Amino acid sequence: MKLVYFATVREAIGLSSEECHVPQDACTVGDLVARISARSEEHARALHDLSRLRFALDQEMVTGDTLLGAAQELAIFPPVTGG
Amino acid sequence: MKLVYFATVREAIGLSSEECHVPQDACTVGDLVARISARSEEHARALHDLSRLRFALDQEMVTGDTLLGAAQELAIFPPVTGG
Amino acid sequence: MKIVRISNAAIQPDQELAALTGLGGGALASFTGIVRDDGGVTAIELEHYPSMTEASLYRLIEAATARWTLLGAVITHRVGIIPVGAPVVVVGTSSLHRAEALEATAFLIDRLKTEAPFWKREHYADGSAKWVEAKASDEARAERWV
Amino acid sequence: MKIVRISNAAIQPDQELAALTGLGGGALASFTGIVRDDGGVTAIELEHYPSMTEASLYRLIEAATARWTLLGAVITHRVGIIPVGAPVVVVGTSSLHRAEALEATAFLIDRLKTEAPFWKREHYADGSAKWVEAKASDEARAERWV
Repeated sequence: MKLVYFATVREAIGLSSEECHVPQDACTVGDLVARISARSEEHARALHDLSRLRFALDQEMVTGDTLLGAAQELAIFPPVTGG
Repeated sequence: MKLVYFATVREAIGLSSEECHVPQDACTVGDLVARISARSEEHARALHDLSRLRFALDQEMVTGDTLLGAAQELAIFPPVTGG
Repeated sequence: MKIVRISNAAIQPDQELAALTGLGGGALASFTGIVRDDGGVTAIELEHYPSMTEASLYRLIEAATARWTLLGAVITHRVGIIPVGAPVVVVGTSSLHRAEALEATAFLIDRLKTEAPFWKREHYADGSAKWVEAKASDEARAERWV
Repeated sequence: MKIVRISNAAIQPDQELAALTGLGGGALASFTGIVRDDGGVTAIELEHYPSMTEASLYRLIEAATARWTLLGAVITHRVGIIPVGAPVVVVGTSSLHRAEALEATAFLIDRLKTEAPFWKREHYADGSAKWVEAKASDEARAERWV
């Protein structure tokens, strides 16, 4: 699965995107995010507070308890501030 | 006092404006309108239904029970339909 | 910045609203009313009360600025014969944040419809014309702001 | 008529809204968001999620047209570096009567603020920059439409 990061999440992790193997036991977006946090100190810092993160699965906004299913891309970012 | 008429009222009376002496016993806009209706059949037809008329006294919207005071101009017209 | 304009000539909404830019606002809202081809209407004719009209629109802007913090407000109303598809009225407001401009714009056009001294007559292709009746729905919308 | 556009270049509100005229509507409402000189901000920078952005704005227009009878809707959002005083976003709608256009325009900008994948960073004269935090007031306004 492709992971894409935006804004403060992208800056904290230091990457715009990276690939990730989805482990068998990661069923939901929240599960996967917990696994990704273990990748580095930067990941841990960027992803430690789920309440300040928002997610999009295959370009649709979802919540942390959404099932990953066969999705190809998970985006992780702070609350949006456009307009 | 100057009387000015607009839209359907102007058309029914056949005049844009006319002069009028304010009688002693006409205290309110409604009193004066009742007196003006007596001027002709056209006036009577144009002014018979007070509920379908609106008034402005010296260019301020007022209701029929407003005192005439020292006003110089009474406008009589149907409900507005601009915009 | 409070601007009221009555025009016999065609109005260009963007020109009327140009004065609202550059005031430092973060939000600009506007409403444009356009003549509709409503059941064969070819044009409408707007009569108004010249000595009262501008003051009446200005009072609406005063009421809006008393209610919301606005950096500017514009009302331009066309009068005379106006063909189908042409703008009749343009209302615009500018504010720091969007809530004020959006609400004040709705307020101004709603109140203009029931308080400003304009009367509309529809002209048809066969040469006939008919005065437009005031609508209860306009009264109801204006009442929301009382 | 549903138009969504993301632009790296300066946007002209009247050009973005031009498509809404000539649809037969009697009402055209619009909102323009402009970069404010807020405590020494010289420019803002808009990041977005390219593969999601247009679809997300299009979905907002779909939601608006499901709720109100609209003849057309336009959303144009600028991205990249945007100087103070320049438009960031333009939202416009056209409808037969004014209530629909006024409400749909407020709906679109309120929901865009909390749902569309844009992130804003403020740049200051001293070269520093700061990400803008999402506001609770924006959440509250978006909730009104649920």
